[in-house]
Amino acid sequence: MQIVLFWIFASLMLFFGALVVTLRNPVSCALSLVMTFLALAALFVTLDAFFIGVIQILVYTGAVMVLFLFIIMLLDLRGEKTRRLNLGAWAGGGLVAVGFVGLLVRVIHTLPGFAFEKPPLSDPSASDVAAVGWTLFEFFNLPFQIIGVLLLVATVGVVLLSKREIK
Amino acid sequence: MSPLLFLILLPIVGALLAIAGFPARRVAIAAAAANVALSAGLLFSFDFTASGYQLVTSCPVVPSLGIAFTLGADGLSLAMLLLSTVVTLAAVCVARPPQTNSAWFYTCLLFISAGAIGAFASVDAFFFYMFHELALVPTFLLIGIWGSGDRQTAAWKITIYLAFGSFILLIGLIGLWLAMPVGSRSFDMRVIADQARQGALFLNDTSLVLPWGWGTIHGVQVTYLLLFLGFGILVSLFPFHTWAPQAYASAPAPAAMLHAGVLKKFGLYGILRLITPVFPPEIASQFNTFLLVLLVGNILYVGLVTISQRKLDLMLGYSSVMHMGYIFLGLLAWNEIGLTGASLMLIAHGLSIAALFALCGELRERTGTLDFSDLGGLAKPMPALGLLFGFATMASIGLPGFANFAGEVMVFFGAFSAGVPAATGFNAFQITTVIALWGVVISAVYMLRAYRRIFMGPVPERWQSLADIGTGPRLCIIALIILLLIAGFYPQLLINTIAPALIRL
Amino acid sequence: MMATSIPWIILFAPLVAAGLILIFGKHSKPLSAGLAIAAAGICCVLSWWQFGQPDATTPNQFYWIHIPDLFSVPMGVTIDPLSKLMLVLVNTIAPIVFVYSLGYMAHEEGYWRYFAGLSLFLFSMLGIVMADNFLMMFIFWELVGVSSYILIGHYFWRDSAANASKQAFLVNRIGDFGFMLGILMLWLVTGTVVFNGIFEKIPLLESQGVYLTIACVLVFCGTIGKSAQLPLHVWLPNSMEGPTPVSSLLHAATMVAAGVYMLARFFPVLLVVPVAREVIAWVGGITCLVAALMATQQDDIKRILAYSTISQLGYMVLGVGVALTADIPMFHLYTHAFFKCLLFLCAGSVIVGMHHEQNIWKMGALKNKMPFTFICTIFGALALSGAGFGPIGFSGFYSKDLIIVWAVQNAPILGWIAVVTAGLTAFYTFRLLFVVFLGGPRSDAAKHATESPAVMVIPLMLLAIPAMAAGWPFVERIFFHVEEPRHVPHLVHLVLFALFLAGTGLAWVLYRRAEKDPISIPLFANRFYIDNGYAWLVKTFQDGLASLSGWADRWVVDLLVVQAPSKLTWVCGYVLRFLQLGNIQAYAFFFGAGVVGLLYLLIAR
Amino acid sequence: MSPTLADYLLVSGLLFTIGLAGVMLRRNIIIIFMGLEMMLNAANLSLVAFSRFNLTSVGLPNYSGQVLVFFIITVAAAEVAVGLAIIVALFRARQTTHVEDLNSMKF
Repeated sequence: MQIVLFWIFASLMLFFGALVVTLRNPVSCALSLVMTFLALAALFVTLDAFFIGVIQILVYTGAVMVLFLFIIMLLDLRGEKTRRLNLGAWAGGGLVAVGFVGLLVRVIHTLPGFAFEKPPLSDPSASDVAAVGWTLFEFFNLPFQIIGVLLLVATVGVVLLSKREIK
Repeated sequence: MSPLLFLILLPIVGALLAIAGFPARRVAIAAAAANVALSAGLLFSFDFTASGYQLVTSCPVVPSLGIAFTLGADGLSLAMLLLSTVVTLAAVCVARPPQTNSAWFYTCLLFISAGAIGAFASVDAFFFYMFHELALVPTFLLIGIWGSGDRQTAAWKITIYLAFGSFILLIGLIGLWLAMPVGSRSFDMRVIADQARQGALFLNDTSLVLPWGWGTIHGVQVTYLLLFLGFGILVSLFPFHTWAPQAYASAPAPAAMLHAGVLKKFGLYGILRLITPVFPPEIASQFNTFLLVLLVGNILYVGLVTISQRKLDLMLGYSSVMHMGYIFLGLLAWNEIGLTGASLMLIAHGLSIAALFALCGELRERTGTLDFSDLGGLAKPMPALGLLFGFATMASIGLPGFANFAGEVMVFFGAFSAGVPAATGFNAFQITTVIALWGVVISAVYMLRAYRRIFMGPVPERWQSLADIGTGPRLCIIALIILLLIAGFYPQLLINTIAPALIRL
Repeated sequence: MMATSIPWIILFAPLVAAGLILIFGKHSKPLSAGLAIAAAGICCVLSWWQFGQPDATTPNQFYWIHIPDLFSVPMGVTIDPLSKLMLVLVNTIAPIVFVYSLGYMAHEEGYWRYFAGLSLFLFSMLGIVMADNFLMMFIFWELVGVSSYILIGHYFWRDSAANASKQAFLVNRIGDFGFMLGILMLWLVTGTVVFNGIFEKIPLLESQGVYLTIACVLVFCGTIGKSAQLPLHVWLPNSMEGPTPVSSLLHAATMVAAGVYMLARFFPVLLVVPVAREVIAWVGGITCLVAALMATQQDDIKRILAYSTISQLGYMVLGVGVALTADIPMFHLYTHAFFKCLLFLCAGSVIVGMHHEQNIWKMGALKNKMPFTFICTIFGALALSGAGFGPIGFSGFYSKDLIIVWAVQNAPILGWIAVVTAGLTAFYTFRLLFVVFLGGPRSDAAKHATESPAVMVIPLMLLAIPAMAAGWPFVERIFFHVEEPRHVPHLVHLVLFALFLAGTGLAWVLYRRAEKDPISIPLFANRFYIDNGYAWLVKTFQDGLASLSGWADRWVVDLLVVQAPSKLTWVCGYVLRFLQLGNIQAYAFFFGAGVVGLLYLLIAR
Repeated sequence: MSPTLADYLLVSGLLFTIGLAGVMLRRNIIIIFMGLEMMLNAANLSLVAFSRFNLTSVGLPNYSGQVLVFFIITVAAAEVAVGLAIIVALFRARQTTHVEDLNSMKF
């Protein structure tokens, strides 16, 4: 039963991911990206990572995609007129993508180490939020502080970049 | 505070004083004169019987790598120290203070001298190498700033070339260092020589199978080749000689004197210190024919090139490259006579080429051009310069009575009996000696042609009123020539100092 | 102690004089002349005294280079009949020439340079005479070369003199190249350079067979270079550019004889190598013939004498080749030194008298203007052409005929060549005599020629005596003990005297009153075109090769080793520049392709 | 029957490839940016999958994987912010978001 759910969400995610890349109109791309993120969140849930799933929705779908849409609106982007198809780039890109996928499949199938199902949790009711919080502040305290500084730097950067020169 | 350290510091102190604003020329002369006095004093207080290094002072710098700043002098290095101090004094006296920032001019000269003295006085191979690098930079500055002709290219060329040469040398040194047994690795030449004598070097020798069936090449051969070619480049061995003539032609006289006279001897002294005692003859003999061919190129090919030169300073540059061929022949002979002859020639060639470049500088000062077609009959207006140049020419072509001849004779005798003396057939060494002997004729041809072209013949009217050589430079060159004559009339004096150092090999 | 230090005093006196002249002589003419003559005088007296002493047996030497058992070069003095003879010979002629040059150089410039050069020459010549080993002889060999370079180049502001001195030194150096090679070969086998050491190992040397022959011929190269034998004779006629006393002392009497002296010193080994002596004889024979032929057509008074010197040296070398004892060539060397020096000095006084005119066709009828010179020249001419019959004759007669007789006996072809050359010698000598002294004055300079001052004529007189008497048996017995080969055909003496008369008669007939040279043979006049042959040889081979290698050095070696790597790095930089395409996707593509490639290599291979 | 680790990795790989293709093929800079986000999220997915499938001795998933995802999300957010600010500044300067026009930094 779980396998069916998994494949539903996985195919949803991949379909909308492909849409992001192929659609012309940026707004529809953005919205299909939102759907991808939601499907991904669902996958997180199937992996019992509820906190990450929620954060995914909150941050990515909530903040990042809103920002994208805002920027698309601000820059008033129309759908692109179909430019001449740059065959060389497409061929190169396609080749790399196919190569990558081929390698991926080859690796996953040859290595037996991955083909095992989810081992049952010893205590399914343990809240993963506490565990994540605990790990975060016990082992990753310094990176946590650095991330704080990083966000500050990012905000300062954004303010500087978008400041209009006063002529 | 061993006198050797004092010997090195004197020029550096002199240089700093010159920068600090003291009258540069006087400070430089004082420092150089003090150096000469000190090294002469060392010579007399030195007991020649004891072999090995004397006046040794050492302070470890990087104990783990076995690098220690050890200074010491035996017969050979003392002779080289004397040579460098004397040539420095001559160079500083001969130098006419240039118009632009003359303080820096003397600083560079003194730094070259300090580098050379440091190299000859140091027992530790690392510092031996480092001091040479120290002397490289001022040469670049001297040629680049105060040179003549297209000095920039010449300066760049010599610096990059020598840096490349010393780079190869460094790899060789490291190869040598790695060859020592792990426990007792040190850069100290005495340690290297002792271990070589006990055969403790290259024990865990790595060997590499060369492609295309060239057979296997062992670590010891690679190190030998690296060291020899590294020193060869520093000393303008045949294919790597093109940096020398241009550099000496466009260098100011004192820089050419110091570099050709002293710094070039670093490479040969290095061979005497790091190759002859370390590598067993059977390793060396494998490459003899190859190196002899380079050598013959040096003597015959460069000799012919010298004949074709039309400018005096270029010709002198090429002639100094050619004389290196003889010294290499002496070194490759690998027997007592050849080595003593080679070291004797080191000193003789140093003095004679210094005198020649000094006079060449004086000539360029007066006539502005050194082209053979412009000059002629200068002995009339400048008899003293003519006479001194005559003496120096005769010295450099190896006229008996000068030290060059004594050195050359011993090199020829050493080389002729080197290798397996097949009584009937001629082996490679003997053929090379025949060619080297013909090189003596070639050197006579180009030197005398130059002398005839410049000093003899009718005097063109524009050179009628040239002033003769001043007293300062005249005394220095006379001093150099007197030294050459003393060593020429009685070479046993020099051999007593050098021979014990070589017996140890 | 005094006895052992005398030879050193003889050796070093001229060097000290030269040094002092170099330092002090510049300012005062009499000082430099005085120093030189004093030194020559001391040497003369001491060498005559030394001549009386018994030969020295113990080696009286100090070590020039001494590496204990490997290589030791002593600087020793040998006193034996051979060296005592040369000591006396050199040290009697030198003072005479020194005094003579007082007059000759009176109003010449570079006075101190001249006397310093002469003293240096005397020092190096005595060095060769007294050397007891090859290397010491080689050292003084080159020092003699350099002193002749200085003296020939005395008038250095004249192009011809400058070229002549350069040529002299270089040709000598080529000879020394062979000489040193010979020494090296001998040293390799015997392990020593000292003559006595080599003589002791002669059986060992003999066992080497052809190796020894090559070594001896190479040593003979030294003589060819120094004594101007055939291939390397071009420098001697040109060396007449130097002042005449120099030509007389160096290029007639002593220096050029050094080559023959060396062969005499090396004679014991030569005895053992017949092939080498054959080569020596043939070189000597051909040289004397060719030189004599060339002499017949020269116009410059000094060049005639120069070619005659080459011819006489050819005789001496021939003598070495054919004789069984070293005394026979040395005897001719001894007599030749006197009369050739006399002839040169007479030529010098003629030149001074004629205000530096050297062409004989501008002279004439000088016999009444310069009587003393005329008489001395007659003595010299008679000695040179070997005038004399039966027991009595001039010095040249005894010594030259001795060599001819030995040559006829041991090498008949060469013998008869020598006989013909004797006739030629008489011809060109008397041609010189008649043209210069008899006939009418051919130029106004000849009209007002004046006799040279006493200081020049007295030396001529002094030299005329030995020119006449040196060969007489009772005088010659003091120095030598030579004897004719036992059964020599009387015919030779007769033919020789006949040829002498023929030569003189022919010269008398042709040149008695000739205004210009009746016979002209361009081949001889242009010296068999050897000079221009050598010039061409040098120009094409040496200069051609030199310019080729000069070009090669700039464009091949320099290009290959220096320019090539620098160009290579520049080209690489240029090519890699094109990777910066500027568009992000290209970079992304390269990035992706790189990753996929890497993964492929890591995993899939 | 639940999905195996191989499936999750396959899906994450495919998502990553789509993102990469997007970056390489599309010429609008915003879409490239979106492709970038997808690639990041693909990485998150595989991280969470690994942390879930490799249980620690205690039997619970190894949460350091999830903490890392947490960090990636934060960094991605910062990156999007700065990226879009740049795009806005670029647009104001060049009036285009078309990648091929922005190629002044070239040889």
